[in-house]
Amino acid sequence: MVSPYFLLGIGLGLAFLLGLLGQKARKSSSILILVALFSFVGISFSWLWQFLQENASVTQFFSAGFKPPFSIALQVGLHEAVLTSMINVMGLFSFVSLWRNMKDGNEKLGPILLILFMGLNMLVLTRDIFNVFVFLEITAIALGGLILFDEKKHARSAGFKYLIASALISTIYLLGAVLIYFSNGSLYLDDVMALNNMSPMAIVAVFLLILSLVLELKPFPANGWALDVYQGANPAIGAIVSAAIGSTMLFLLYKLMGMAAFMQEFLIAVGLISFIASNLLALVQKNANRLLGYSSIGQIGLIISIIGLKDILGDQFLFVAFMILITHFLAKAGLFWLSAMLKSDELKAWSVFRKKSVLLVLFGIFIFALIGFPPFPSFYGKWTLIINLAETHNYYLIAAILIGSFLEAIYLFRWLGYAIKVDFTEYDEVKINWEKLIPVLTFGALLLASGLYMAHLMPGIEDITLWPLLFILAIYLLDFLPAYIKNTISIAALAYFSFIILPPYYEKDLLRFIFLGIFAIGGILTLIAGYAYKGKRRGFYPVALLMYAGLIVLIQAETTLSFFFGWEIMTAGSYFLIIRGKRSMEHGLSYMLFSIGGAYAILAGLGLTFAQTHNIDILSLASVTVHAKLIFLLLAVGFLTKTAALGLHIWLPGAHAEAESDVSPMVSAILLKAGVFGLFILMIAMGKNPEVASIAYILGWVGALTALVGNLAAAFQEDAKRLLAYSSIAQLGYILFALAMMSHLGWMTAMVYSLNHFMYKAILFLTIGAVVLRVGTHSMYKMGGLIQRMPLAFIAVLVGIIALSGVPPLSGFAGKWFFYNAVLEKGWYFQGAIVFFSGIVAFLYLFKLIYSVFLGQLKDNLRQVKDISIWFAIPIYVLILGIMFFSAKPEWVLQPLSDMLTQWYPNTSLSFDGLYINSNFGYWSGTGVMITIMIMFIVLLLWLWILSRKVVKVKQFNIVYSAEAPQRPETTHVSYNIFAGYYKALGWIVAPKISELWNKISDFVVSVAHFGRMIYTGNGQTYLVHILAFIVVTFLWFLN
Amino acid sequence: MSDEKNKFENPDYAKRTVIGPDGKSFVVDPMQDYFLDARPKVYEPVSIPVVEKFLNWARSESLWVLGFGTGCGSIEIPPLMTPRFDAFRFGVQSRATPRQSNVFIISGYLSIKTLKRVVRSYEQMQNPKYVLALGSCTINGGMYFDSYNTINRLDHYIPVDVYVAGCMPRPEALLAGFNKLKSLIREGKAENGNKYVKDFDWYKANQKKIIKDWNMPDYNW
Amino acid sequence: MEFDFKHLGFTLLGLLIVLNWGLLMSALMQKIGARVARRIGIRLYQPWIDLIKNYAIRSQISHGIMFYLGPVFRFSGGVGIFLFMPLIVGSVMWSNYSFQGDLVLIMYFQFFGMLGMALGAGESGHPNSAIGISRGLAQFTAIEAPLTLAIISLAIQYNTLSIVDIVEAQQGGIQNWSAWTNPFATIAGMLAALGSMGHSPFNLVKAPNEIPIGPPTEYHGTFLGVLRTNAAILHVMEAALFMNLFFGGANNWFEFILKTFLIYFWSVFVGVVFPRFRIEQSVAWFFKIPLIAGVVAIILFM
Amino acid sequence: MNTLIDRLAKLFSISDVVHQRPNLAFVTTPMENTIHLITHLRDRESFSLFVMLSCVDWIEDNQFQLTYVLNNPTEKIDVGIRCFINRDSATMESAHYLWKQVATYQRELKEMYGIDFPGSPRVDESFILEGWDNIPPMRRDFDTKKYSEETFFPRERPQSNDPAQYMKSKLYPDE
Amino acid sequence: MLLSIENIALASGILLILIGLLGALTNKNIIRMIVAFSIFDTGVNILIVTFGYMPGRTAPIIDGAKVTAQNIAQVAIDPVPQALVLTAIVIGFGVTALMLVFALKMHEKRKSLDINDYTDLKW
Repeated sequence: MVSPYFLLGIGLGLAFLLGLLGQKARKSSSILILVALFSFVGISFSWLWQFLQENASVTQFFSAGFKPPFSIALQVGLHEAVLTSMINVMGLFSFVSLWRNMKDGNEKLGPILLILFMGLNMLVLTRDIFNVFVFLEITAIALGGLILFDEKKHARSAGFKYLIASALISTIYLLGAVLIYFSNGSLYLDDVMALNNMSPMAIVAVFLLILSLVLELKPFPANGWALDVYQGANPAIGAIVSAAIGSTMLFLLYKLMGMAAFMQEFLIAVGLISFIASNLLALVQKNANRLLGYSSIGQIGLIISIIGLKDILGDQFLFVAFMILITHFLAKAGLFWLSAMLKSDELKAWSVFRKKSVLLVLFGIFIFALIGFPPFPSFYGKWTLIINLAETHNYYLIAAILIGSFLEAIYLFRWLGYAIKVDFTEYDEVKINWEKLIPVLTFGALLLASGLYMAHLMPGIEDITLWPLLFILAIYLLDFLPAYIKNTISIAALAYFSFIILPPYYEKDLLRFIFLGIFAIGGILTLIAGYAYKGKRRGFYPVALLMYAGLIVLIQAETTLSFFFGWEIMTAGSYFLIIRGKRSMEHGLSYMLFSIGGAYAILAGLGLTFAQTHNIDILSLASVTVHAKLIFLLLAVGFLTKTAALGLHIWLPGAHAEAESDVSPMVSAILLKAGVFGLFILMIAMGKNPEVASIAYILGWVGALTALVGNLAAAFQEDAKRLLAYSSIAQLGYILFALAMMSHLGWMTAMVYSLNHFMYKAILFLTIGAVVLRVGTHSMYKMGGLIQRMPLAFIAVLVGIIALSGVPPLSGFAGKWFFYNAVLEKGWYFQGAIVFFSGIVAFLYLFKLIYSVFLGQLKDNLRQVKDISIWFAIPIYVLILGIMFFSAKPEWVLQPLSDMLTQWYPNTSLSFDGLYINSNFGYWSGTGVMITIMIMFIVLLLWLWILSRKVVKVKQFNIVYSAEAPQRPETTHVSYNIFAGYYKALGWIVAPKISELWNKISDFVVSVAHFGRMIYTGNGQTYLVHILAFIVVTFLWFLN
Repeated sequence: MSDEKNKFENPDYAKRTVIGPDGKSFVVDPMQDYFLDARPKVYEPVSIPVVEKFLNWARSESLWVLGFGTGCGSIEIPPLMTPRFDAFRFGVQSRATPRQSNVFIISGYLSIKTLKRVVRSYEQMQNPKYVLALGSCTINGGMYFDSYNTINRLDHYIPVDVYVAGCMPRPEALLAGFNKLKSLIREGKAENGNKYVKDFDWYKANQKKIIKDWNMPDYNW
Repeated sequence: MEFDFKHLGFTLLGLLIVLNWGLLMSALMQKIGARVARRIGIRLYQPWIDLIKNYAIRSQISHGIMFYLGPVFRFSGGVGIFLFMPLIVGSVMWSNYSFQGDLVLIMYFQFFGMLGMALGAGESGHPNSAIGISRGLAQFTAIEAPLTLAIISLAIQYNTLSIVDIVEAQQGGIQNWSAWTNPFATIAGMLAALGSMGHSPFNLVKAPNEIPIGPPTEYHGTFLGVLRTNAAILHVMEAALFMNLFFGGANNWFEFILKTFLIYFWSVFVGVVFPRFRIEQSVAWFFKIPLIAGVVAIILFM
Repeated sequence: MNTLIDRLAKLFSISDVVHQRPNLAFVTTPMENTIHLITHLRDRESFSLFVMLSCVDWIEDNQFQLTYVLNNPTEKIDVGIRCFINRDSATMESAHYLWKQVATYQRELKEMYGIDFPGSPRVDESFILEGWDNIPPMRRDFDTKKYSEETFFPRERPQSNDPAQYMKSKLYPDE
Repeated sequence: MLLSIENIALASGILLILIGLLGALTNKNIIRMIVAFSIFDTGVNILIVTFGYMPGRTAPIIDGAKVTAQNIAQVAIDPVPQALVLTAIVIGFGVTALMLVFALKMHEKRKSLDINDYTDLKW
């Protein structure tokens, strides 16, 4: 094994050598330093290799041949090898990224950097407490030196603040180290740790040591100096501070914590407070680097608390800590390096990355990794963390961690939204040099690879779920191809995949078969509509497939982990789909926030489940006994964010309405079903538990009110897609209501509605989307009379609205019929009445939709508009055939459904008798009604036709108009605010109280954040006061 | 007034160029595009006399009057329909839309401006249709015989089935007029809807002679 | 049930009876209205003449295919409700095709005609049509709220949604009628009936003198004839629905005619007394007493 | 009322004061002063209500007489302001900015008398006579009977006589 | 033994630390702050040396007469704290020098040594 003293030797030797050499030799010094850094990497990798492959044992190297306490010991173990590898890789890439800064007379930077990383290595390796002090100071001085040569405007004042703060902190460390020595006569860490009972002096000493290390890790609120460095210094230096120094200090803390078990609680508290507070304060941050600083502090705080949780986590500790650390390390360094490419510090300036899509993708990867999305390591870290915390009943910690993560998600996704959507013309173009690109690319690739590798390693995630992700990667690489080729590939892939997966489920599990069918067939159909788009449609296919991959994983999930994995993947994909719309920035954000909030609720629920069952099988939900109510509620809330139940619905209208024409049906007709599927799974597993009945009752009311509010709100919309979006909310409200009934008929209703909603909402959204593509506006009052120009679209919408409204003979009536029977059987009369009332309110918006768009007066500028694209018409008419089939032969679908549901609800009053469906209450023959109505309609049509054959077809202004003639179609088409009277009577129900509530909450949080960050006055002395106050407060805490 | 507002408040039916949503511009000619520009047709009675007689009887017993008061005579309509005279007894009803009406009561003088509306409403009524003209004004101009904007003879502009003389005729006279109209219909003599079509050009020439701003198609379907 | 010509024949005969009774009933109602206003009023055969006249209009115009189909939809709606409604208690032949569906079917089939009419009138492009339809739909939702509660209450009471069963449960004397056994549901239902019959004060859909006649402004001639034919059938069938639900159904045609007349007369009676509501007043009205009555009716049977 | 007229007389050159009723008076001003007087009445004397604007064709004097009638709602008095304008070049200053409805009156006068009000909105659009192409019909040199006979297909009327003359000739032919 | 050498050293060390902290917190001038830090450092160093002081012993230098390789553990004081202090002084010197360079560079740019003038980075 290579001796670590070589690191010391190379570092110091080369630095001194370069100092001694003349001015000329310095020109070529860069090469020497590069070689040195490479040798660092080589040494640490060789250790890593030896530990991983050759199972080497931990070795200590002693200086000058003495044994401690008379010498300094350096220890090389697996942990040290990993950490030094990370640090040295970081050092190498930092050097690369600072390459250009080191030209033009600033060659001094090179040796300083070398010393810095040498110091960091030593900090990791050393086992001597005083030696730590020395290298702490060396790194501090080296970092100060780096900042000193930084040309950024405020770098030096930030550096000065950093220096005074670190001087104070290291002095505290020094005091601690000396006290340690006096209490037990040794500075050798292993000796100190070997002590069984410490003297009070030793306790104070250890307290001071840990305290100063914690202070080095920038705990809230004693961290203003660090924030200023992040903001003021070159982002490449920020990367070093955040990733390399942060990791080193964390490891140091971990190392020293071996002697300070009594401080674990302190670490947990400080870490979590930092995590939550810095994420909260970051909400109002507009400077990218400072934001990254806040985020770094937050992440490091989380890891501090994980170090504190060491005993609680037990053997999972290292896994959790390393997963989160590595994610933080790679992502934060990458983000800082990305920031280094930009001239402006503004968050919105990151939109220039749109010109270089690779960088945007990297940005997205880093953000998603930080939040803890799969397949990145932090996902597994967070999952394991939550699961284990739940197992040990640390529920408040779970809540705190999830709240902090949620706050972090808010600003990170807002930032990502800026990058994706904000107009970038006013910002300087990004200039990309190879030396800036290489580190970012490498780290991004490492992050992705580590994630996939981890997914491969994790128990509970099947490898098959990873193939789609790889395929998506491939599709991304093919992004330069025209859209139709990618479309074909995507359809083929989806078809192939569903062809493999789908059929076995028919026998095995009909429920999954149906939902998988909805996802797969719906996916294929909506993708067909994509042929209508010209050009390349960059970025569309990877994210669309990502969503479908997530959905499919969700269905296939056998374990709660892979269920959650699929859920998150689907969320990520759909987020990108939604944010592709023209004005979707804030809608994408609110979708993401609700989704993440929901996902965390699910995570917490699954964690609580695991705590009891110690089993990640998804069916283990059924065996929950304790906290069943809470678990049920958490999971239900999680799923309800996706189905947009009342109160959690405010993201949906904007997100669906502003999405692209073929995305709207994807996210409405298909994606929402994921929430429904989740609810199904939940209710199947836990529905039998008597404790959840009361919650189901509440869910029933929520569903009913959702239906009412959704439908009423839809009636007052002027935007066609927004109208349909509200309609979706209401339809999902029906489904929720029906599911909550927890009876055979109720679930029949839910299944029928799910199927129907998939078909007719896809038809409507596709058609309206296609119409919008043609006419170029969402506003219904700007359309009108399009039946003349778009008969295909009209027929589709007609079928869609008849089916949606539940008018016989089309399939929607099946849902209504089951509904009545289910409600009567269950006895939820008032909720039922609300739902029925809202079902009738649906007529208002359906009429408005078809009338305002297709009937009435054709406008001037739409006189030559063409019918909808054939690529939209194909899926639409396929779905219409589906509806027709379902309407004509409902029992063919309903009977298997009913049989399927009897496995959970064996007692059913439903019986099938030929063409008749009977329940306790009523009977209905879908086929018979269809035939009767068809015959009657045809006879009556003939009757009219015989009597009136000489009909003159007139044009649109040939109407009686009080003896005048209409003047313009715009003034003749009655559409805007058509239900004004109704609004006067019932509009109060849909007053946007819920949006106001959410706005107030978010305003409150923002104002807290704004108020809170005032403590960072920018004055170095204030920061000193913070540090001193922190010390005093913690000391007082410990005195108690 | 802004141009945009003016476009809606004072429109004309001149051709205009508009830009479609796909960016292509094209010309809209309201007269062609928004109005059916076809000549009216003659609708012959049913060729079987018995059937036609029966239908004429039904028509005569179901007279639906267009609620359009053109002049001072419209004040005579309310007493006609209310308890004092109760024209409902004779199958007379009032309808609000020319599409569903058969009888057009021209109740008094017609200014040129009103005539234009009368012609439009008359043409929007469906065949068979009848005109009942009240008062001297519709016969020879009455007291407005020398007015610069009141017509003198209605039958030069639309065909009249029955004139009811007087200034104004009382409801009794109107009832008598209805009875006359009924007998005309039953006899099959009330085919003025077709007469209007047959003499279409003559009527149009007369109308256009006095209606100077002719901004409608020749026949208002 | 197998297809049966005899059954079809009886159904068509029933349709004919209902049509003529509907026409006569509308004449009677107008006559009554006239007598209230101290007029003599129309002749009793006037509706037939009007119908013939309308079918005999020679010329017709159309605004498009949906305009043409609108009346057909509307007519189908009326005839459909007839088909799915049992007329006479205990008679297989006079129960039409009610074996194909229950009360829910009838409730939702009402919309078939409304929707078709709305679309047809919508295509005419006439502003008054759209205004009338929007009012009609708005009011209709309000009507359905108490009606739904009443029907749920009945379904709880009789434990069935089948009209045939509901009617049969009410046999055996006037004391068994829902009107006595479930008075609050009857109140809710009959107040809702006022709205669904479309007489004043709830006649703001057609709103004579205001938006001349609302949706059918552009309909004339044969189209109007079809609509009027349908109206005659529909009025009787709506009365028959309430008869079946609340007033014990009919054991024979005489009872049928008497009860439908009285139920229909109820709305006319109110109509000649009260002036027209505005839309927001009308909607709000249904959410007061009728709704409360419906809620009470359910609570009583819960 | 009298004090009002006195006050006005101090400020404006007014003449021909006619006290029609205790609460109605007419004054005549030169056309240059008219709008100033009206503005003064509106802003200083609380004549906030514009009642009407009418015209008389004095063809013999070759001038039009315009009459603006204003009302003071608080004191309940009316004042009519008359002015004369030349018939040949009939142009008057527009007062549409004082009250919106004046524009409509001016439009009517333009159509009926041919008096121009430059600057008045929509003054050139036809008002009641849609598409009139003759001389303005309310001018007294327009022969409405002749126009009617030429235009409106007059029905031949039976010969009519003055009843007094006719009876006299019938009964007392020799007188 | 209130005024023993240890106590005096201890008190002066603590006093210097307090003076240094107070100076660093109250002085707005950067140079004065740096001086205050130096005082603070000195106080800490005195403190460390004081801790390592053992009454009656001599310096741990083997000079053959008093201290020999054999009795060094008994007669000499512990050398480690002094070595530590030496290192700390060296490091403190480095830090102070770097601080001064910063002060110099900051003054070059803005012509001000008032710490309150350098609050552009905040919140």
